[in-house]
Amino acid sequence: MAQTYRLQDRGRVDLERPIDFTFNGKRYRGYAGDTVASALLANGIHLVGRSFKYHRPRGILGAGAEEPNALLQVESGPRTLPNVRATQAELYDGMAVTSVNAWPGPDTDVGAVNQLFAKLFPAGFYYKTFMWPGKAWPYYEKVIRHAAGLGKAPTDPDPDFYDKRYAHCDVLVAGGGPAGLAAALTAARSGARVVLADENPEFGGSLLSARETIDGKPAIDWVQATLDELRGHPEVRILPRTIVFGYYDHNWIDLLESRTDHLSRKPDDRPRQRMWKVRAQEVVLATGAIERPLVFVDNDRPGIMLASAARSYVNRYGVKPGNRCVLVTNNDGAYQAALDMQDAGIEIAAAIDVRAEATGPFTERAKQAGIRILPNHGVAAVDGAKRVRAIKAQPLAADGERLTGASRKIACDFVASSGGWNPTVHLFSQSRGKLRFDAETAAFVPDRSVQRARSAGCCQGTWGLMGCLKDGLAAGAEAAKAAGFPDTKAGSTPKASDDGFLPARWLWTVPGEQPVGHKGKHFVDYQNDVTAADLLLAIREGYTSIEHVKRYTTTGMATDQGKTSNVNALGIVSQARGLPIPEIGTTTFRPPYTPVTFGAWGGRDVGDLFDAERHSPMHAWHVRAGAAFENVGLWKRPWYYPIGNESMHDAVQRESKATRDSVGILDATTLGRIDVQGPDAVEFLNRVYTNGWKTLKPGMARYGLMLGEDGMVMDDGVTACLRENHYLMHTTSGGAGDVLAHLEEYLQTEWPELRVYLTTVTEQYATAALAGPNARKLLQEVTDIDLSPEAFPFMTFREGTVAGVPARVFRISFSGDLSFEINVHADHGLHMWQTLMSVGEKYDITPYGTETMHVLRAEKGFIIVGQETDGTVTPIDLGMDKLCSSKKDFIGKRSLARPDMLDPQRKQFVGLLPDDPEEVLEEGAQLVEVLKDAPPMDMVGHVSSSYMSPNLGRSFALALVEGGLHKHGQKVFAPMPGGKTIACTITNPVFFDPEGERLRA
Amino acid sequence: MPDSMMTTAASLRHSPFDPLHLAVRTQDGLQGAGIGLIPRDFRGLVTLRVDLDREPTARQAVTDATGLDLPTAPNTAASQDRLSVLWLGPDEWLFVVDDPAPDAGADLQTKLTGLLEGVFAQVVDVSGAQAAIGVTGPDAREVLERAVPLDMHPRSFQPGQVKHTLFGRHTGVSLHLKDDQPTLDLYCRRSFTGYVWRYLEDCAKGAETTLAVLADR
Amino acid sequence: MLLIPCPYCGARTENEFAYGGEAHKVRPEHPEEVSDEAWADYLFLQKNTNGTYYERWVHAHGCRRWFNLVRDTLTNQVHGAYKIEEEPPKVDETTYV
Amino acid sequence: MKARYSIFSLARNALSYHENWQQAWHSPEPKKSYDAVIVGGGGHGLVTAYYLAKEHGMRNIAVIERGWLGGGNTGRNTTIVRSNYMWDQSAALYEHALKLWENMTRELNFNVMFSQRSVLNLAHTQNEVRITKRRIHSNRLNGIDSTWLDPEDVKREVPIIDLRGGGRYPVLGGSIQRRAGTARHDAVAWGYARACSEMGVDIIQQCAVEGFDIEGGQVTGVRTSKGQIKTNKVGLVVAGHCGVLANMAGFKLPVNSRPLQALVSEPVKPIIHNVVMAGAVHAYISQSDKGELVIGAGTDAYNGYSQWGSNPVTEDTLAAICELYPLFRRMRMLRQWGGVVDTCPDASPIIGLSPVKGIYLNCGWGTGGFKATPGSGHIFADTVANNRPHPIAAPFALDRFRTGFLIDEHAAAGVAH
Ligand SMILES: Cc1cc2nc3c(=O)[nH]c(=O)nc-3n(C[C@H](O)[C@H](O)[C@H](O)COP(=O)(O)OP(=O)(O)OC[C@H]3O[C@@H](n4cnc5c(N)ncnc54)[C@H](O)[C@@H]3O)c2cc1C
Ligand SMILES: NC(=O)c1ccc[n+]([C@@H]2O[C@H](COP(=O)([O-])OP(=O)(O)OC[C@H]3O[C@@H](n4cnc5c(N)ncnc54)[C@H](O)[C@@H]3O)[C@@H](O)[C@H]2O)c1
Ligand SMILES: Cc1cc2nc3c(=O)[nH]c(=O)nc-3n(C[C@H](O)[C@H](O)[C@H](O)COP(=O)(O)O)c2cc1C
Ligand SMILES: [Zn+2]
Repeated sequence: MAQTYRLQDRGRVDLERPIDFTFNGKRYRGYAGDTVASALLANGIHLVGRSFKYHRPRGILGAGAEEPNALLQVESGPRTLPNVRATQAELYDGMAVTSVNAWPGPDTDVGAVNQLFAKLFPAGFYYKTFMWPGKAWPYYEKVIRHAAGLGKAPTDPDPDFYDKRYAHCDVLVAGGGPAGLAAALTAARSGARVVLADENPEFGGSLLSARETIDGKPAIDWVQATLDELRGHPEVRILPRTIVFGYYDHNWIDLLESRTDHLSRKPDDRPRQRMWKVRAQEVVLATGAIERPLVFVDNDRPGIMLASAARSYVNRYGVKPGNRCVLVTNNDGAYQAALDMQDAGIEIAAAIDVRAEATGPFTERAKQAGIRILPNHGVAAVDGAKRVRAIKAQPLAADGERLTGASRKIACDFVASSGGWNPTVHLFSQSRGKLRFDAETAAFVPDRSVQRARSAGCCQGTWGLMGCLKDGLAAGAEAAKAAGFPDTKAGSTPKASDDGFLPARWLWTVPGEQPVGHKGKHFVDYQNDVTAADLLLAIREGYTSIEHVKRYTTTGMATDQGKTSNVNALGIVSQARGLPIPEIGTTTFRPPYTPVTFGAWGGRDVGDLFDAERHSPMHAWHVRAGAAFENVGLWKRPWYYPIGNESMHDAVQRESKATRDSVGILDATTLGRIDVQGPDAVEFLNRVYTNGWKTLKPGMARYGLMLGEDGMVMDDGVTACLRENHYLMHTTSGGAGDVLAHLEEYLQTEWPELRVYLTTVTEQYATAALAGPNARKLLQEVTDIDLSPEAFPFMTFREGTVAGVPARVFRISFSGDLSFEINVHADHGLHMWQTLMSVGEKYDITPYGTETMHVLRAEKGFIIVGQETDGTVTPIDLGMDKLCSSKKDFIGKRSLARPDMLDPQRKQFVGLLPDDPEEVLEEGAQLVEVLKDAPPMDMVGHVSSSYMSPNLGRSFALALVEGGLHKHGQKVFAPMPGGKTIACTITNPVFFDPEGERLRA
Repeated sequence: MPDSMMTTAASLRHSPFDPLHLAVRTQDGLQGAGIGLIPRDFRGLVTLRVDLDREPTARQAVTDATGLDLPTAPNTAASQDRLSVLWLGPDEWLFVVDDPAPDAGADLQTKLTGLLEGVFAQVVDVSGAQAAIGVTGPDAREVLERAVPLDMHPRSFQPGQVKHTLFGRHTGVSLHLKDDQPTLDLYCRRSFTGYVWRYLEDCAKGAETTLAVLADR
Repeated sequence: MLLIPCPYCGARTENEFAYGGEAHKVRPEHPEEVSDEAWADYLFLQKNTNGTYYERWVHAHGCRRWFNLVRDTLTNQVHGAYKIEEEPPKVDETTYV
Repeated sequence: MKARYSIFSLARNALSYHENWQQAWHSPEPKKSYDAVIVGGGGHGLVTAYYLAKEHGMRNIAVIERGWLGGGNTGRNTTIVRSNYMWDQSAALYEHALKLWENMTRELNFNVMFSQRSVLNLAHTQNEVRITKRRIHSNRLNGIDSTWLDPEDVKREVPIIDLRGGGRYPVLGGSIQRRAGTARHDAVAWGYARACSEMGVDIIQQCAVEGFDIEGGQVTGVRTSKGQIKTNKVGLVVAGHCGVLANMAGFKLPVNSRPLQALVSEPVKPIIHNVVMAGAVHAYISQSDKGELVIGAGTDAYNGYSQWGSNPVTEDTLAAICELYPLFRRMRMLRQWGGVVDTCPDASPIIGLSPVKGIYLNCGWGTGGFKATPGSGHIFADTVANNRPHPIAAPFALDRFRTGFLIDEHAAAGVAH
């Protein structure tokens, strides 16, 4: 297929490497080095999509990150990408792109009916309507939603993976144009570690689009030579296709490197993108500048583009945007583009120059080149809806606010527009650097850096190439020096031209035939369809702050984040309010500079690696046994062990019964363990637990309750005295980390005088809890410890061997049954477990999971912190006030004396028996004393735990009920959805073996 | 006692790497791989906590027990033969005995405890509580910089240094840089072994390098 | 991502640390003797300064030591870190409206 | 009398090229004295002024805003509105607000786009299941619509969700409140400002309160960047800055100010139709009517007044989004920002009297006060006008931190968005 608009004699695309792609289903051809935009233009295509609100036909405005119009859907299926800027998407073989927001296509778009009603849709119209009839909003909203949005989100899982990494450097250089390259060079020469990143596949920045020389040779030669030298420095990292997107605290900077989007075949082993999280000692910002369009009537017609973009298409891509161009400009610099275009064989039909006098170095050269210039002219009208056909020029009145005199129509097939330049200060602003408004160039430029950063080149308002090079060399040297490297001196600057783009005239809206807002539209923010009239309306209605203007009109809120519209909007607002631009201020620049993939932020912290999974040494055994697992903190714990098709309920009933009838085994490795040592260990325990520890002798263990300073139960567990001044504290599985942190904080900050050390030993041990009447018999077969009740009473521990390995066995019980908790070195855990399983076969040993553990402990009325408690429960509420020593202070004690803690009507811990023994209450069910036909009803408590017990032969529950400690025997009701009510009786929470005979057996 | 249990305790041990079913390459070297990971089964690990200002005799006692002078400069380690001691904090050290014997940790603990009798100190055997992973190869730094926020560059992390840091999103590790190959030992909490290992594998993939599992010793 | 100068280990990234709130709050020596108001003050009330703030941090994934930091809560500028037993460094304090 | 907004007024104005619309609100210079001064021109402050004027006959009042109206958290939140709170006191408060939301557009003649698209709260662990059910039962018995969803029901409501939660955090169920949803946050501020202005309330922007005049424990005026203003009633409604103003008035609050961040994606065609909150992994998502995904994250781990929010928090949240909605991995973040939220130890607000006579407090809304906006202002106006807490406000008095009667919403959820 012919690329009618391809130039053979210029451009950096590789004419030897043709590339086929499709656009809206039709095949086209481009070359390696093309973007989608340049390839489309080479094929004569300008119309690429429709606008957001009015569905106006739209073309290609820019040639880079600033593009607001040409957003396309790339590919379909799992790798589809919405809203891709055609100007940044590198072309690859077989690429399929389609227009967004246009159905069936950009040429004949049904949504274009919106244009008929455009008059009803000024800024903020939706706040004023869709209010009638009262309940109709959901229907309106549905319609509005469908109209909104641009591309389509993928609907399949992403087949790619993403990489994410930290990096450190001495000097980070953002932007690889002349300024950035120069900065990297001097920084690198000092020996500093340099990271140089540019969003483009090639370095050189605007030099790629220019025809300038450096030291008399094509500028690109200098780029090559610089890159060659940089590559020779071992400490330099050069990152093409990498956007520097976020500048955060303390010189923390995020980059996104694109690895495969430009490839036709995506390698399996290469990440699609890589996020770099960089801590830079020093930063050089060399991000260049972005041209702004002129705001004239119907300036959004396909074929109207930025002058710099037109120049870029011609010089960099070897593509003519058309054959006959009209330049519309307010500054001298744009003539440079006109000259380059003319040189490429494009006819410059005319230059409409809004300046009263068209002067300046490039203007003069243009005049010499025979370009017809219409000074002091505005744009009366634009012909051609789907592609500009002609432009009507008309002289400006003296005040520049109206047109006057005779108009003339100039035929053309594209328009190059220039409204001046905005330094790309996004990153500088993100770093909270202060901006200053430069009235001469009508641009915000960096003023004061707040972080260790400096700007160089166009992004700080240096416009000439030589100036940019000089800036860069100096900034690189300065940055390296500030990072502690030897002074390399910037050296002499290579020779190059040093022209800016002035003189210019700041005419924020170019008047047309009719007043703004009457006929035709003056677009400011193309992507969000915001016009000059919308801005004026906002101000008229009192939305005068620039932040209100932004939010009321949505200017600057589209995916380009106002890159081309920002200053034009400020100019218009400033004019309308009669205030200078600095008093209007800017809206806030926010990360990211250009949109950044969620997947890259997630990086590898997804799937199995989303959260760490902690495993006990016996984990593989549980997996083999078919256990279902439960998350407890980061641990995976066996929840229950179904046999065959057994349901959870059946498995738990079986496990619970088997344990009480014979013996069960539980993996209790996950309990937190803290080794506590030091002469003040007892004093410390006394302060952190509610109960007293002075009498605990070596070999003995005791249950302790730990509160937060607010008096609420925080954790519980058994602590054993291993030796004098040496204790082993157990915490809950989920609470271990918090408890250690809590204890260390008190030790280090409140009580540094206490001589106590803490070390976590949670994972030093593997633990199995053997529970049930046959626990002793079984264990005795594999241990040399005398397990007889006399030799080894309840709440003590013994050391010896179990299964041939050293072990510490605790006689404690969370099941309420005869129970031993066997601790061995973690390396021996699996062996110990397997031995107990095989020796236990004759006792029908049953492994049980956390659910059965919960049933068994609940039968005994033992609480679980986090289930019976929720951060609002005190020991008094739990009926555990006896555990709160009156003889000493402890953390949380004072809080228990606050007036509301003593209220007898607080929710207190009780047992519940449903009247119907088959009925299992739902955990979380709310309880009432007085039933009503319908809500609202006064609630007196809730069910915290509820089970069917095969051992009690009935259902039972634990609950917290207002004043419950004194309500044993009373009735409460759980009203369920659908009208069912479950009546229950409040009881003592100990249901099983209330005398504790089994556990002491 | 059943016969099967009469074997020595040592053979009844399982390292935290066992469940990972690693295909360990036993021949020498990386053979072109960018990074090698070494499951360092069975080390003797002992934590010591003591305030050297408060307890002036402790330092000598430790040297008597181990032959090593406790490193007091932050982020440093001292090694001799098969014993290393890593600075973990101003009053906290980790001893590493490069000896697979089951009692290596317990023995050192006993020895240290004995010599520190009467001193306010804490000596705890943590051989079961941590896992050690050797990391080596030309891409080791690149890979690790995906897992930890430390600057791994030789200018800021030199052989003989040890740093404790965040690994991935959830756990702490100690990194002991032993030489500038580089070779490092990474210590993580035992229950996180699988997470740390898989994470490193994924980091190698992200770094577009190849990973080999190398045999210890 | 802050760069926090641990007084023991040196400067490390924010995600190695955990926050402990306002510094120099002292737990009453005899809690049972203080009024409900004073206790509530200790437990809950905060200076919550917008500007120079003295606060506690712990190097959770590092040396596990608690220490104090002086930070500007508006700009996140760090003025210095000091050990729990040390005196705060002299800084020009700022507060913002 | 203001012109009413309607499709007809739009059509009429279209004829004159929209050149005749009136100002939505006036921006006068402050007077020397007012009967009451509301500090803070966010939603809560404006609603307070609205009801003071409308229901308590106080017209000589001013709302004083340091920056631009609605530029605080009102203008930077993820706009989730729901009332399914667990404790009775909270349920009463938020349900009172929800009822006012349901009529707000018509009451204000300003479309605030209150979209009752339903809010889901997912449960990812057994403990969350228990807590969620407890909350649902409590909601129901308080007369608030709230239902349990099994995983399949969740999938039906949110077809794009990965119930496996990437394998690590499977969705075990959740609650749904169908009357809950979102609203257009800026419109709330603008709509109330317009209504206030119409009743004669002075709305003063770019005016910071810098101090108080207090005589014998009674406030007599405020000092502002635009001069001194006499008044003996001051309502402090400044969200994250409540601590700063309390310090000016000589007292401390149990509040920590923290940056809370949110972000939006590029706009895409509708793909998620309700609000889905996942407390366990700190990710909240909905899709605005313009098409962008609006995503809320957690607060920073440390105090701060910066309106950005720390980097690891963004990472965690987007990792979680990738887990629950794997097809969003290719979506792109367009903009990220933060607001300064005022977090209370019990995640419940403080509404009522302060230690200084004539100064009234409305703060501590933390990560979840947008939903309360109309209700909060309504009961606060009553409190300010009558110098005693409105019955719904009574449990939320500052004194609860002394007596211990906390209303701990942490018990019900991780975070209370
Ligand atoms: C990212 C984010 C997401 C959130 N998501 C939700 C959500 O989904 N649902 C929900 O219900 N809530 C949410 N919230 C919380 C919610 O936004 C707030 O609780 C609520 O908006 C607070 O409203 P306000 O009117 O009290 O405060 P603001 O809107 O913050 O208003 C306070 C005003 O006081 C002004 N002020 C401060 N100091 C002074 C002074 N000295 N003088 C004069 N004026 C002053 C400020 O400039 C500000 O405009 C979120 C918050 C954030 C930041
Ligand atoms: N005379 C004029 O009117 C005028 C106007 C504009 C440009 N120029 C010329 O343009 C050149 C400017 O040089 P320069 O080096 O300052 O800028 P540049 O535009 O040449 O280079 C900046 C580079 O940074 C990249 N970039 C921007 N933001 C980025 C980010 N966040 N992440 C990664 N990459 C990013 C850009 O894509 C570009 O490649 C000079 O030759 C100058 O004369 C002249
Ligand atoms: C619900 C909601 C939706 C938003 N949608 C967009 C959006 O589509 N585009 C955009 O640029 N910003 C959007 N924003 C962010 C605002 O631009 C802005 O960042 C935010 O209000 C905070 O203000 P600031 O960034 O000026 O500090 C949105 C904000 C909110 C609260
Ligand atoms: Zn440290």
